[in-house]
Amino acid sequence: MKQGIFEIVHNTPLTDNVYKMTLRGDTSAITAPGQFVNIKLDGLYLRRPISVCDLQADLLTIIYKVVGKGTQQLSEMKAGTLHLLTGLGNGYDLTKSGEAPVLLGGGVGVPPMYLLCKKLLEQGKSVQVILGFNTKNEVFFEQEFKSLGAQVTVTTVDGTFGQKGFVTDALKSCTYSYFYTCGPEPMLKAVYRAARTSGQLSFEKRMGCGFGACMGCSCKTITGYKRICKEGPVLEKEEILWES
Amino acid sequence: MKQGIFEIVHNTPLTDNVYKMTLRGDTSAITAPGQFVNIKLDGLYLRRPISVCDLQADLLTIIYKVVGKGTQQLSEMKAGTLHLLTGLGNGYDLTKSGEAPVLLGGGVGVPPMYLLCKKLLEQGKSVQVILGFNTKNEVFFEQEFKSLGAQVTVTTVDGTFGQKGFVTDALKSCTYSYFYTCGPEPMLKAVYRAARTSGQLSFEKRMGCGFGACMGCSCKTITGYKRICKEGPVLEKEEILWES
Amino acid sequence: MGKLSVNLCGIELDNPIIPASGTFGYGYEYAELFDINCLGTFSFKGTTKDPRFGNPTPRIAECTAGMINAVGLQNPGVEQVIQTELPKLKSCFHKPVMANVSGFSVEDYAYTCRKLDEQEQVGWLEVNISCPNVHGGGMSFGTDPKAAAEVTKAVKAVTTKPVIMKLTPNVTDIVCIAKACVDAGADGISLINTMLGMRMDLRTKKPVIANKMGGFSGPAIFPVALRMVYQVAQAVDVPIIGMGGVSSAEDVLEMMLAGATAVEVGAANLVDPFICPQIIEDLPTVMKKYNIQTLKEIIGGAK
Amino acid sequence: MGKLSVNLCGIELDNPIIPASGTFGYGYEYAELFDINCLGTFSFKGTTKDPRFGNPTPRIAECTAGMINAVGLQNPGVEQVIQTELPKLKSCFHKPVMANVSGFSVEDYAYTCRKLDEQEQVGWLEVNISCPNVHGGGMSFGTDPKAAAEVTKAVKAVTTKPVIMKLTPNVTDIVCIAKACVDAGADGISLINTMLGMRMDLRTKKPVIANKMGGFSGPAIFPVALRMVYQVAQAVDVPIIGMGGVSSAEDVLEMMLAGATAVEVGAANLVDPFICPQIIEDLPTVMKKYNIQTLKEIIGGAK
Repeated sequence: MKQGIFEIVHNTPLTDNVYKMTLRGDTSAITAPGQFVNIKLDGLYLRRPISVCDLQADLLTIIYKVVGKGTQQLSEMKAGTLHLLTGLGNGYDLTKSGEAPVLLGGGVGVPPMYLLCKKLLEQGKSVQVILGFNTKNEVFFEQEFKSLGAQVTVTTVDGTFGQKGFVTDALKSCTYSYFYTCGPEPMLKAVYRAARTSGQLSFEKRMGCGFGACMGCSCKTITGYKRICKEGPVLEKEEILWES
Repeated sequence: MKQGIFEIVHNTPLTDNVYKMTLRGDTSAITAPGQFVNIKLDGLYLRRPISVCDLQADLLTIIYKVVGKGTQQLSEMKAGTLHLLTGLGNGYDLTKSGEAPVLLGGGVGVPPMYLLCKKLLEQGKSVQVILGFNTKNEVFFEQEFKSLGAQVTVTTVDGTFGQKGFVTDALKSCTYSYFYTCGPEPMLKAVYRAARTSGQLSFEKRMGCGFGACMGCSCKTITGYKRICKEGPVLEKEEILWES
Repeated sequence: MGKLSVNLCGIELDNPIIPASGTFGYGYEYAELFDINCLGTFSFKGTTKDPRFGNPTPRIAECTAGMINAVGLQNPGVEQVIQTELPKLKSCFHKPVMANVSGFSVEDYAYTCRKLDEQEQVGWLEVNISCPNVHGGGMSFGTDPKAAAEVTKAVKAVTTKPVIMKLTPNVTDIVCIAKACVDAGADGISLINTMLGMRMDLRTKKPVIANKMGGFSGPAIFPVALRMVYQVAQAVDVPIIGMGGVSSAEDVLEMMLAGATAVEVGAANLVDPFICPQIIEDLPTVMKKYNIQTLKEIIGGAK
Repeated sequence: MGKLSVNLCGIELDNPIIPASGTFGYGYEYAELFDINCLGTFSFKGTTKDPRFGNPTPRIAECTAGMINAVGLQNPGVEQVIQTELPKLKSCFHKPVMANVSGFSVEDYAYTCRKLDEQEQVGWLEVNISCPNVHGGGMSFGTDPKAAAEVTKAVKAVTTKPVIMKLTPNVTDIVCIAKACVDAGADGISLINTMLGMRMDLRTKKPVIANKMGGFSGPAIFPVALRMVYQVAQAVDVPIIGMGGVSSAEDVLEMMLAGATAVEVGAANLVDPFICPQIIEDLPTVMKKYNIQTLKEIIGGAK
C-alpha cells in the first residue's frame, strides 16, 4: 500500500451514470488486477474504494458508477488532484487460470476484468469474457475487451443488446479451464452455483479504512474470518461461505 | 440584508498578514460605511464577518488580517466565487459629523474608515484621518486616504513610521466637530476617554449568525441590550457601557 | 392536505419544517428575508418569566461541522413577549406559532406557560427542560425523570394547548426521561437540545466561551440526534419533533424514518438564513428520488 | 526527556500520541507503512476472553465529520493474542504497548487482564467498560458507577501494571463514573469512547448499520470529548488520556490544556494511516506558534 497524490488526466461518462477517470501518479504499489484504490474527497469523511480498471506506467484508470454523494462529486471533477491509497486488497491470482479462463463481469464489476484480461492475454491464455448488464444503454467496454483480443459475449437482462439473459446463461455454452468474476452479490452467487470449474470471486462490502485496520468489512469463510479489504476482495470459490 | 454570490476580482497582500480583496456582485444591500459582510468558506461552519472598506458600483473591497483558519483560507483564494451575506449591521451615521469630523482607525479598524472618509468628503466635509499601527511594516492605506483628499496623520507605537505614539496622541493637537472610530477595544476605550466631542465607535465581537438571530454578540448599553451584529457594530459614544 | 403535510398534536402543518428556538428570534428578522408563512411553524426564542440578558461574551465558538453557543436564554421576559413581540409577529406570521419556554423552577415554567397558553397566536408549548434547576442543585430538570415529570405535570395543569417537552441529549437513558414526560401527560416530545461541548483557545490557553462550556449544535450531532429520536419513537406513542444538525431535505427524511412527525432546523439557519425555505422546496424532488409519495407514510418507517 | 515527552502512570512516553484501540489492529498493518516506534505507544485491538467474530455487516456508516462503526469487538481472543499477535508485534514495536481489554462480565475482565498483565510487552491495561454487562441486563458497565467500580476492583486485584479505565460518553454524569473508578483504584482514566449514533439509508428505508446503532467517532465528537476531559480533570488526580475526534496537533494541544496527559487518535487513522506520525512531526511547530516550550507544562492549563 502507498499513499499518493494523483493528477486527473480525464474524467468522461461511458453511460448515463458510469464514468471513466484516468489519473497520473505513482502506481508502483498496484501489483495485481482486482486490487482497488481508496480516494479521499473534500467534505466527505471516509475514502471511496474503487477497483483498478487499467494500468499503464504512471497512468491509472478507474471506472465508477454514480450512486451517492462521493461518486457524484467525483463525476463532477474535471481536473485537479486526488489523494489516493493504492495497492489495496489481494487481487486475482493469475497462476490458477489454466489455458482457457472465462471472465464474468456484471455492471460495475466489469472494470476489474479489463486489467485481468490484459494480463492473462499477455501470458498467452485464450480468454473468454462475458459482460452482463441490465439493458442496452448500460453497456460499456465491449469494444475495449475485443481490441485486447479476447472473445467477448455481452448479455442484457432485457435482451436489448447482445444475448438475452444473465452472464450465467452465456456461461452454459462455454468451455473454460477456470473462472474469474466480479459483480453484484446475486450474480456472484449465480456464477458460484453455475460454474463447472474452480475460480475466484471479487466481493464488495461497505468499508471503513480499506487497508485492514478497522475490521469494518469482515466476513466468514471456510478458511476463517477474512477482511474483504485485506485478504479480499477476491476469494476462492472453495472458501466462500454465503451469509444468506 | 441580501445573500449573493460574489466573484473574486483580486486578492493581494498589503502587509505581511493583511490582505485586500475586491469582489464583484450585487452590493445593493450595503447602505452605509461601517457595515460588514459575512463570508461562507468551504469546510468552516460559521461565516466570517469582515467590514466593508470600499464600494464602487458592483465592486466591493474588503481588507482582512490573517488571524486564523478562515482568514488564512481566504488569503489563499486567488480566484473563484464566495457566498456572502451583505448589508449587515447599522453602519456609521454621517448626518452627525459636523463640518470637520476626525476619523480614527487602528490596525484592521482602518478599512471601514475609508468608505466613511469618501462619503464625508463627497458631502463637502473637511475630513481629518488618524491611522494607528504598531510599527512601520504594518502600515497600509496612508496614500489611499491622501488621494481621497483627506488630511492624514499616521501614528506608530514604536515610532518607526509617522508620529510616535497612539492615535489619541495625535488627536490632542486636532480640532474636530465629531469623531468616528474603529479598532481594537483598548484603542476604542482610549479614544472614548480622550475625545472632546460626541462620536461613534465600531465594536468587534465573536458572532454566530451576523444578522441578529442568535444573540451571540449581545452587549449592554445605556439604551438597553444591543446586538453588535444588528443594532451595532457602531454605537454612539453616549450609549456605551464598558464591560471592563 | 399536500404530500408534505403532517399533523402535530392535532394541528395540521403544511410541511414538517420548523425553525428551532433560539435560531429564529421572534420571526421578524427572517420575515425581512422571505415569507415565513411557508414554514410549518416556528419555535420562538426561549422565553422565561423574567427578562434575561444571559451570559457574558464570547458566547459562540466554532467547531468542525457545528458551533457552541452559551447565550444563556437572553430574552425580554414573558410580559414583554406578549406585549411587544407577539403583536409584531402577528403582522408577518399567520399560522399558530410554537412558544418555547424555559424556567429555573417548576413554578417559573407553570407561570410562563400559563401566560403564553392564553395567547391565541400560540399553537403549542415547547417546554425546554435542559435548564438548571436552581432548587435542585443546579442539575438540569431534563436529566432527572422525576424533575422532568414534575415540570410536565405543573405545565399541563395550567394549560390547554399541546405541551411538547424538549429533552436534553446529555443523559444516560433518553427513553426513561421521555417516558416520564409522557406518563406525566406530555402531548409530544421534541429532541435533541444541544450537547454540552467545549473548545479551547490556543492563544489565550483558556476556554473560547466565557462560560467555559456551551451547547454544541450543527451537522456534527445529527447521528446522535437520529439515534435518540429512533429510541424514543420505539418507546412512546406521542408525536416526536426530531432535531439536531438537520440541514437538508435528506436529513429531514432520515429523521422522519426514525420516527419524527415534524423536524426542527436549528444552527443551519444561522449559517444560511434561507435554509428552511430551501429544504421545503427540495423535499418533493428528494421524495421522488426515494419513491416517497407522502411524508406522513414514512414516519417511523425504519424499524 | 524531550519537550514532547510525558509521563503516563510512571512510564515515560517520547510523545503523547497514542493510536486508539480498534483503529490500529495489533500494529503490524501500520508497521508496513512507517516505523511505529515513533509513537508514544498504541492501544491494541480490544481483546476479550474468547474469540469473537463480532457483528453482522454492514458495520460502517459515514457521517458528517465522522463515522459510525458496529464492529462488535472482533478479535481472536486473549490466548491467540498472546500466542500469535504479541510475538508478531515484538518484531516491529519495541516500546511498552497498551493492552485494551473488553468483557461481558466482571470475571471476563479479570481473566483477560490477568493474562495480559503477565506479558512483559504490555505497559498498561486499558479497560473498556462501554460493553454491555450480560449479567446486568445488557446495560453497559460504564453507565453505572457501581458496575464501573466493580470491574476496576476486580482488575486491580489480579494485575500489577497501571490500570486505565476507558469511559463511555453516553452518560448523564461522566464525573461520577470517573470518580467511582478512581476510588476503586484506577491508575488512570481514558475518555471518550464512541458516542451511540445512527444513520438511515434512504434507499432501503432502514438503518445503514446491520446492528441499527453503532459507535460514532471522528472530528464531530471533539467538542463533547474535550468538555468531558475537562470535567474529569477537575475532579480526579490520576492521569487522563484524552480522545475523541483528535485529528491534528492543535487538537492535541486543546486536549492537553483541558487536562489530558496523553492523547489517543482513533478514527483519523482510518482515513489517513499516516496521521499519527504527521501529528508528532507537526507538534513542535504548532507549539512554537503558541509559545509552548514543553507539553508537560500545559497539561490542565486551561482553568
